[in-house]
Amino acid sequence: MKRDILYFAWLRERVGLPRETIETDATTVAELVSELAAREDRYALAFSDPGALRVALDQELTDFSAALGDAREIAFFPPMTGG
Amino acid sequence: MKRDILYFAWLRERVGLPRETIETDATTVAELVSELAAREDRYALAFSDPGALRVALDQELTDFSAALGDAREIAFFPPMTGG
Amino acid sequence: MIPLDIRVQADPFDYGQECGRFAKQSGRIGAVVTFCGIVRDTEAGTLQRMEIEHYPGMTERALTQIAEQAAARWDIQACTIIHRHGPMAPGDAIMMVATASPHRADAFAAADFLMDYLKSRAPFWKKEITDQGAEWVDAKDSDEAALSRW
Amino acid sequence: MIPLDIRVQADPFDYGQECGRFAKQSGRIGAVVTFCGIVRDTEAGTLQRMEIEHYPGMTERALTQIAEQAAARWDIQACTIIHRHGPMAPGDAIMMVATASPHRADAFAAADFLMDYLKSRAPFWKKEITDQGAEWVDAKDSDEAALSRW
Repeated sequence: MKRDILYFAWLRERVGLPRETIETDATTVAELVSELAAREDRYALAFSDPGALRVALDQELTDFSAALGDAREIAFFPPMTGG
Repeated sequence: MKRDILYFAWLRERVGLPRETIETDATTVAELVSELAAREDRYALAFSDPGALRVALDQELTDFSAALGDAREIAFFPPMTGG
Repeated sequence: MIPLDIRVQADPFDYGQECGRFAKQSGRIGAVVTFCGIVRDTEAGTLQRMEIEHYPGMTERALTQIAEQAAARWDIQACTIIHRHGPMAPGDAIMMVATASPHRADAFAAADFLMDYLKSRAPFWKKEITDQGAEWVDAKDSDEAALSRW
Repeated sequence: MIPLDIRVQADPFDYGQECGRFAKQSGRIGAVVTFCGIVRDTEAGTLQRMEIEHYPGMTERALTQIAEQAAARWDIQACTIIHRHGPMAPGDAIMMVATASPHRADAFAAADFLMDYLKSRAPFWKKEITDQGAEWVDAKDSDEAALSRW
């Protein structure tokens, strides 16, 4: 299935792009992270500590154990620092 | 001893004046209240429920059991409602 | 000593202007919290005006003591308290407090503390004038109880 | 529904002007609380600028959800959240929240809650640029821990 993957802040800088569309069979966030981390060194580095990351499916925060379902937009980013 | 007695808010309205100077032998706030309450009906009414009142000696909040000491200005008033 | 700006006045003040000026202070301020108390109409919409009586001299003293306590307990870099007395119309700003800190938790706690103490320890008394007459506002038990939070 | 005014913008905003306007809303508002977050210089005074990245779309959504939660939990009559993104200079206002209520406790709690949730749940990321280079600001454990207060 085609999914849009978004990266923000230092994750974006490490991956080297803000967004990409990929074809994936992953059914959970965790599976998708394993798949991404296996792609290239920069992804492996970016996802080396998933516990330090947050994920949103279609702009809603969720957990790494969550099913991807029919989420079109999957975003990864560090903990937020607004305010 | 000569003391200035001040009244505020509904206490001032019941007593009928904002301030007066009296000569008193009272040594505590409680004694002074008894003395004032015994003066006239309007004082008796004003001080009928001392628990509902507050007192300040020389502009510092204190208790009815406090000694008057050399306080020059003794103020009585209802609980505050600022803000 | 941090800058304490304490004003007790009959004149109106401009809450927005005071907020803007306060937040522009120099220093390593990261967080500003302000509170504004406004004359609230009665449920029936019958409030003609509010009158606030105070105890000149003691008022300034009490407000300064309360602000100094806040400055001793929290990391605040500036504190403003403005409180009006005399007649006011519904919708008028009665008073404001403002606190500035490097940290939001300190700014919030100090402002909240100032308000709780000011309510029950600063010598102001409110009277509401409606078409039914004039009535002194009763102190709320919850205001006295709020002090035990600190 | 109470009026929620949520703005995510690159442009500066005038904190004082927003406070003044907010407090002048009609209705039986008795208490207004505002918070303003300001770009704080480093201890060494070396901050050249701050840059805030955000997640367009999700940001507005997250802020709206947080404001709706506050409105469901406390008696508030209006709520404003303004948050900038992009480059900012030391001393610039980054963001503000404002809450209005008949009661001061509700206005304080709602503003405090909004700030705690906004810090850890709205997709903004701060980067500090000094003469030493650029560095992403780390989230504080204390910010995540603050959520358990609510």
